[in-house]
Amino acid sequence: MTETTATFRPPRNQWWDVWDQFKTHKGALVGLTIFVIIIAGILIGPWLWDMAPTYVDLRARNKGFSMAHPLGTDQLGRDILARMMAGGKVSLSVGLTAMGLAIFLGTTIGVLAGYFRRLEGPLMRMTDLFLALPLLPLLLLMVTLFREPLSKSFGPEGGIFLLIVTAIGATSWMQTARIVRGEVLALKEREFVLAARSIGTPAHRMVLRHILPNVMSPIMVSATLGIASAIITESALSFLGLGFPPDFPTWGRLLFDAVDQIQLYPMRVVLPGVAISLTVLSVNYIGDGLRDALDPRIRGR
Amino acid sequence: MPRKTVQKQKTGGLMRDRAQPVLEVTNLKTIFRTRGGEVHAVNSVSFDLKPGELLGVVGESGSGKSVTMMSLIGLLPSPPAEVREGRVMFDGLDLLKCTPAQLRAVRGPGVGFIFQDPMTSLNPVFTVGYQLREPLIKHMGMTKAQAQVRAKELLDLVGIPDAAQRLRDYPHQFSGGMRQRVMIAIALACDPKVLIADEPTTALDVTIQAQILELVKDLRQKLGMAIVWITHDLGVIAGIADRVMVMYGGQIAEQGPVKEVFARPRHPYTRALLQTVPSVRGERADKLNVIEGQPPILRAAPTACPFRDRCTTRFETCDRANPARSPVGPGHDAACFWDFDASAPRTDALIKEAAHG
Amino acid sequence: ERGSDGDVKILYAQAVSTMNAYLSSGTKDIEVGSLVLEPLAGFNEKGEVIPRLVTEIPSVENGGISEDMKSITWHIKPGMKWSDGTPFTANDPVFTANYCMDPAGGCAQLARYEGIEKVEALDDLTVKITFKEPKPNPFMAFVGATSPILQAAQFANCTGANASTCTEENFKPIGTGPFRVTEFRTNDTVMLEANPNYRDPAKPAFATALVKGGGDATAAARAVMETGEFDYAWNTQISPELQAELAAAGKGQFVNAFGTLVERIEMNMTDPSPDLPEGERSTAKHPHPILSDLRVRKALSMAIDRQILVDIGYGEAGRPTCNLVPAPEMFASPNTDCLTQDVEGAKALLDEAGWTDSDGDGIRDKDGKKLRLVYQTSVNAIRQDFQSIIKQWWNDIGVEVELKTVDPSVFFGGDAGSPDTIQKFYADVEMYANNFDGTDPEPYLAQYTCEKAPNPDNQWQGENINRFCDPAYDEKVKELGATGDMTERSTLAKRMNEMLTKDSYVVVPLVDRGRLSAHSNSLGGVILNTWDSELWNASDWYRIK
Amino acid sequence: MFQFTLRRLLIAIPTLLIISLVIFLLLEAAPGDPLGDVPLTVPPEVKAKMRTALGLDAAWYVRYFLWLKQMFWVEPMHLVDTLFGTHLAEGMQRVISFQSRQPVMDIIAERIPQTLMVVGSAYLVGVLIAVPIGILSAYRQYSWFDNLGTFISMVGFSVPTFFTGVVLIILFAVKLKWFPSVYDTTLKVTDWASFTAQLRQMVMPVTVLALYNAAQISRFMRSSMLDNLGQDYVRTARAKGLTEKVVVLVHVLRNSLIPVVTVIALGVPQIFGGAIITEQVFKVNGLGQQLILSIHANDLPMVMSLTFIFATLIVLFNLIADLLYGILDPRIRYD
Amino acid sequence: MADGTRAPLLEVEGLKMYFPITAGVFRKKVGDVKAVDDVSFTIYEGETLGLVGESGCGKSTCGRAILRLYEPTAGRVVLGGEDVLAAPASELRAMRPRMQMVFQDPQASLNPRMTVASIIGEPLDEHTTLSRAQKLARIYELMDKVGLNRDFANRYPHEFSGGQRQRIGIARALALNPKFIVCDEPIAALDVSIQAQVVNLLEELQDSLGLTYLFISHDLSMVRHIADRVAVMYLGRIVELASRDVLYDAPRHPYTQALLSAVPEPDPNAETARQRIILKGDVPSPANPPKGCNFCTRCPKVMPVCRELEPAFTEVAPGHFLACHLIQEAAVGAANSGANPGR
Ligand SMILES: Nc1ncnc2c1ncn2[C@@H]1O[C@H](COP(=O)(O)OP(=O)(O)OP(=O)(O)O)[C@@H](O)[C@H]1O
Ligand SMILES: Nc1ncnc2c1ncn2[C@@H]1O[C@H](COP(=O)(O)OP(=O)(O)OP(=O)(O)O)[C@@H](O)[C@H]1O
Ligand SMILES: [Mg+2]
Ligand SMILES: [Mg+2]
Ligand code: NI
Repeated sequence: MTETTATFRPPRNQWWDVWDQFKTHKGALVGLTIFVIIIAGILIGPWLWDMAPTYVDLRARNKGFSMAHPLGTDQLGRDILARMMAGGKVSLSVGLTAMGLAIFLGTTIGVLAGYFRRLEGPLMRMTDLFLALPLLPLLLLMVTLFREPLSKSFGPEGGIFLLIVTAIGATSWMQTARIVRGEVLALKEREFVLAARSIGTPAHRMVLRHILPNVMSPIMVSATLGIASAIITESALSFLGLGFPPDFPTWGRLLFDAVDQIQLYPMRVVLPGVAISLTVLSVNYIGDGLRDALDPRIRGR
Repeated sequence: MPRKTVQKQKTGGLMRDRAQPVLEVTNLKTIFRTRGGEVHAVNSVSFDLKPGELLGVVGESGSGKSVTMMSLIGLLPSPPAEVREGRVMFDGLDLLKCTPAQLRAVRGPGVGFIFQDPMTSLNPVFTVGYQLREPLIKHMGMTKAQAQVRAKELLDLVGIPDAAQRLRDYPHQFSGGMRQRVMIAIALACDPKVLIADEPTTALDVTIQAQILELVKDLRQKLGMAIVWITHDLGVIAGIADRVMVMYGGQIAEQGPVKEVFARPRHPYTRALLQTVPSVRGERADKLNVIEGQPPILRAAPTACPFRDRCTTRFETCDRANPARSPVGPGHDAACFWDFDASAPRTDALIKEAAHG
Repeated sequence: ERGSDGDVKILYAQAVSTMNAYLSSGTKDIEVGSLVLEPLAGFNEKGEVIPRLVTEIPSVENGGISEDMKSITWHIKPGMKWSDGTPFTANDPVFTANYCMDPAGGCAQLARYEGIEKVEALDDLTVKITFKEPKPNPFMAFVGATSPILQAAQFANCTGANASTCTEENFKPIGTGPFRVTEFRTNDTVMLEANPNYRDPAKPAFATALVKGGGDATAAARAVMETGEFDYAWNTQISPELQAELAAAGKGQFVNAFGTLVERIEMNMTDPSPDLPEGERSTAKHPHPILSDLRVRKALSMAIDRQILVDIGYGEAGRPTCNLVPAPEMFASPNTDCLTQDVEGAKALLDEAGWTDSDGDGIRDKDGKKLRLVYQTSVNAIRQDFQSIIKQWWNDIGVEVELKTVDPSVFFGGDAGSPDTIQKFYADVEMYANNFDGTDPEPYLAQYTCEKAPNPDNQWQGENINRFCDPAYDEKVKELGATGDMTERSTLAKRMNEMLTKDSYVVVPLVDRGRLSAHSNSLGGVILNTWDSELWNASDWYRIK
Repeated sequence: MFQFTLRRLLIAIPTLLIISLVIFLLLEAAPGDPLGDVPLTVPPEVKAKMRTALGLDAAWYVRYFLWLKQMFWVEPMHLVDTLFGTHLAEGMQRVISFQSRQPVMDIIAERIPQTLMVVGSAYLVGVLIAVPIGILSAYRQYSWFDNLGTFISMVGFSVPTFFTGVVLIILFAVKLKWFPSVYDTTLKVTDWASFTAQLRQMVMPVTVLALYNAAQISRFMRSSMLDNLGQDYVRTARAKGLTEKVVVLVHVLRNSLIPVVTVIALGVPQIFGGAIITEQVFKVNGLGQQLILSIHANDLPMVMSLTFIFATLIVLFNLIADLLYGILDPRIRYD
Repeated sequence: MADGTRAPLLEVEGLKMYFPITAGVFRKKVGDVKAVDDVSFTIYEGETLGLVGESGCGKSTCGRAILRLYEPTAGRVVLGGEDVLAAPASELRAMRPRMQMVFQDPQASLNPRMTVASIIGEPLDEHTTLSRAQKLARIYELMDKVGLNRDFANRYPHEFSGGQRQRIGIARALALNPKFIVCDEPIAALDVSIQAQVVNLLEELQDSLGLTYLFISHDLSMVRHIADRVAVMYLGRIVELASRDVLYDAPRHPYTQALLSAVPEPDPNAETARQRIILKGDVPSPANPPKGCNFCTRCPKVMPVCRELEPAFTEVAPGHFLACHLIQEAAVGAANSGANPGR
């Protein structure tokens, strides 16, 4: 038998292993680098380039690239660089949180539906219901009911942020729920779940410890796609008056506003478009890497 | 590799002395490229197979039995697998050098393969009949109707009752034993010269296993093909094989006629293996013998004996060189520096070479 | 010659949902309907009433209008025919009036028939309308595209509750206009052909017409100006730069004309604070804590440079204005004092009103309260630009501004349950555009009386959304209602306009918005008319060869 | 299987009733008023009268039951009438749109052709290009083709259709003048010329939508193929001496298509839902555009009926997806 | 062994586990898969009862039903005086530490995303309030006990060989000091040389900790090695139960005889000489077992009575239980007409 006196390490935080594996995934590293650059640009950028994104300068309308305005100005003379940075902050935080919420809801509902037989029928019918609900009236209703109470308790921006995030999250979890449910149904029959049951693990810990970690990979895919749609949906929401105050830039809105003028000022369309695509791509690759890294079977190889 | 005649045996009764081997493998090396580096799964394996012969292959899990056989007809996924060197002569054709089309022509009519796991080796969405007809239509040039007739015959042959009906069923509608028989039928479809059976009965229980063993004996008599039978179960080998090949750590540890090897094992691994198995008959030991330790991790081609860490008769030469196979009896060779008859290191050319090199 | 010029294609960014103006209040429906259905009289591009199916315009002089202003008599041109060949008689207008005034019908143009006691046919060619009270402006019923004449025979079974079940009739009405419908696809396309019985045998020049709906203003303009797929695009309100860009393609041209549509900022005279209990918010109970002060309102107006707004948002299709009633000429006040921006003056005014920046954060305050306003409007690219610019100007004079946008269907929807309607006005200032129908501003100015303020008791349905309340103004409204003399009416109206704008700054007009439409270079005869349907003279359109 | 279908269909009835009630209540509660379009100049009393005429003053449950009756009793009878020339529904009120005062079902029927034509063929094209791309990128995983595929589908997914649509219009309608920018719904295909005209006007909207659909489906296809390429039965197929083409396109594809086909089936209701933005950009005026118009106009009967039909399709296609799974995968049998 | 000195630890009486087969629109129950059908036996403290039989005959189901991982249809299971099947959920959870299970497939029964330490530690998390350090100490202790290097604590299951994985499963089962362990084919998935390691380990642990095993396997030679008494199952029922030596030396049920004869010997000479009883046909479906004796469809010695009457499970010799008409006829003789109607 093996030596028991050999030196040994105490259990090490498994996130180190994850990171070690993650580092070996080239795409993921590139993705992470780009993502970090984007985040840094958004967070640190405004310190270096401290022009207010909402500052209207009517003498400098529709300017091209210049020293004063590296990315030019828009039709009201607002600095596009500053707007891109401010917009990124909003878009990314909305995208990430809304995606987080959608994933949370979808996963919860999917897991409950998959794990508890009795809940499956009602929950899946509810999923159908949400898929069928007309989005626009639902969103408008949400604004009507919650805009004021929320902005009262969290300030106008915080309140609207919450509202947007909930609105997007609450209307985009269905796909995830469906996928997760399918996976859970299969996982439930696996023997290690039975093994945990023989130990007396109660249902909630069973789900947290044994089911959830094993449905990470489809969740990760949904998450990647979720960010993209959340960023786009946010811009759609502002056309319902549900978005942030109208002078508040977001990537989605910058893109939409510029589309009409695409012939005159193509760069104004390209910039936010590229920003969104880059974010989505980098998140996608990070997701790929993370999925591999989180799977100890792949990690060990 | 020494080409010695194998003693004639009663079983099968189709031994052909001095016959040309149908399959001749020389110095086969297969590696896997993985993130953690290369895995040398098969190292310089050489063996041959004569027409009508049943070669048993035993060895611990992971010793490279399946990989060796799959390398022969290029069935390993590549990447990560890579056949580094070696020569596989079949019917005058080097299977490692021929074109994919030539290789495809060999698979099926030349070499039939029964895979380890009958549960997953059949395509779940096609009927058994379809899967049986496929090679018939492709290789035997049959029409669909002809193939259907032949498929029914094949199922009858492997002893599935009500064959005509069952052709329309899907694999999941068969029990494990029946699926394994279907796999055998597929492998036999084109009357292969060589049949490679990779642990065809491991997943089955004894009564079903007994049925299949009977079937194979039967078929061999009827069709006269050469068979490679991979298994862990020494009992099975004892029952059906003419010759046995013991693999360890990607190499052949010992090879020889079944009775010879079982009676006078010349490799410590074979010896240990034979001792671990309890029996349903005879004396019952108080404690089972075990082979202590772990099989080697094949990160590189071994430069020393791969079994040395678990060997009871290890001595310094074992750490220095990897023993080559050398004859220890008629048609019997082993890769070990220890002489069990003398209970001392060998004294012949093999050890001298190693001691110098 | 009729039908010689082939096909004309018209693009409406909003799709047409019915041809019957009485069942829809959408401009697009009314205008496209006007190709088929005609009123007795219409307006020309100058806002003058012109005869269509009648011999002349009634007046007191020619006896068409009674001395007491309680009745008006129309004389139908002899020989008028419906498109199915039957004669047009006085019966038809009478039927039309009854059709709309039927309480179960849900007539969308009921306002045009307000105050009518009865409509009768004196003979086959004479119609007389009697009013309950004297009507200084009797050109409501049967005048303009909003009150066209339906054929009694066709709609006989479509009165009252049946109005909405007559799909075939509503989509393919028989009319007297230059065209008749051949195929109608709801909210999509209307296909028309020349009316064989049109009164002028040489018109219309086009044999067929197609009206397509959908898309947005930019796309519509593009289809005429750049790709040339369409001959005419309705309401192509796009940014001036884009206008220039599209015009450069050389396929068509923009036409514009000014009417009474004014983009304005409305000041809330009551307190919209969410801290107030529901039911008291934005009601007369609580005057606005900041905007109740005239000096603040005036300062806010002074900080705005209207010309810049026009340049950015409308270009040729707009002009700065200080008036609520910018047209017609006789009702437009000469007031221009707001046209020059005066930032310093605005600051001084705020100082004077006691709003000073005591803590140096750039925002004025008074008694510990910040000068902070919520500024709402509907979702619309130009409005959002305006919001941003005006916010900047107001920031410059030390006012903090929070912007808010609302979906137009909610904002203008008037749903008492929603907090975001213009009527509820749960904001400090709001911006939108409004106009009045026809040429008479009386009903429009009459909206600003005290009792018309929306409040919980009238389910927030009033039109005086500023909650402006001045007894002197209410007096003037009464006076105007009783005045028949045109010059007197004009001075009164100008005065009232000034009371709302330059005297009180309750309404802060910004831009007099014209109509902007586009037509291809090969389409001739287009004259844009803001007083009536844009397609008012489609019978005169022709192909330039 | 039949039993299963029947059971699911039976369950679908209460489900749909509940869904319809929820939708109705949602539309009731949502802000907006069918009279929102009425000019601000119209006095409130007049508006009140118009409201009564629309039946809006009745309590919500009365209107809900009225709608139920019209939808499930009158409309089917009307359908029977038009099909067989009977007069069952004579004199009964059908579901009428507030906006156009036309029976809602007639409008929907009028619009289905163009929606199916454009959105449907876009879906078809999307699937047709997604499947081979998915197969190839899985078969050559991590090759340049696979990486390019990933890149394009990710970009395709993250760039909204309002952007791609306008870009196409500028390029192909404005600059090159190859295709019209406005879709003509009245075009009837009678001869070769009108057929090419129909094709030409479909090219751009179909491209935009197909790109978007393909981006998603190809991802599913790829991962499904990857799952199956490593299976043991693939090795068996190769061991039989089958060509790579047969191995991949028959054995692996058939297995990989099972999950993908169900995903595709689940996407079909979206076709009937229309592609709101694309229809708008190209003025296709299909069901999606009608829905958005009706929502903006607060045309409750229209929105209600459209969403309900949509819900029915979703429930139905959920069932179809499950059934397809059972049919394609012999291992799954519904008792 | 069934000597009276040992107290029974586990008593199983009339255990039935039917899986319902439902059909129809309203999912009406139309039948049962009789995976375990009326099984009774006793296990004494410190002994090992082997349970053998072919695949699908209900061995695993039986083991799982005893531990109440399934809710059995009927029967009584008493473990150390406590009724397992009647206990409410909370009590059952409290009972879990006393009865544990080692699973058939060591790969499948370990969560691939948990480290060895957390897998072994899971029962400790659930049932004890040890501190982190204490827990770690206990985990190491267990790893030592089953012969796993402490260094492996951070590894994941896939990084181990089958035998090592099974050791992890055993360590997990031992974590709470159980009295009784169901070993559900713990060696079936392992390679011969490793099988011996695991079996030795189980034996060692039994000696040092006084464990009681229900050892499920279809490997008859291993069962012979480890079990004290052996029960043979066929299609949901126990057909023969006797002490090991009796069963292997003189099997009396035709199925047991066939089973034993089918086991191959690793001795070429003996192998060629051996007489096998080759059974014909496949095992019938447990959803639709044949009438009469379950084995009648494949039995080489089938008699007409077998197709009609179900044989009773009776004690034909001290400690030797059997369900077969052949023997019972001989043993009970003329009394058969009196004995059978009772059943
Ligand atoms: N795809 C692969 N990637 C990496 N290594 C592999 C792969 N397939 C097999 N190996 C390695 O090759 C070696 C030989 O494996 P092989 O499957 O031939 O063993 P075996 O003797 O057939 O064992 P078993 O009895 O378990 O079937 C093992 O060490 C295994 O880990
Ligand atoms: N959850 C279940 N639902 C329905 N039938 C089941 C279920 N679990 C097991 N069965 C059936 O019960 C019978 C007994 O199964 P069990 O797993 O106990 O067999 P076993 O003797 O352990 O076989 P093996 O040796 O292959 O593990 C089988 O026919 C199986 O199909
Ligand atoms: Mg193998
Ligand atoms: Mg089992
Ligand atoms: Ni909107």
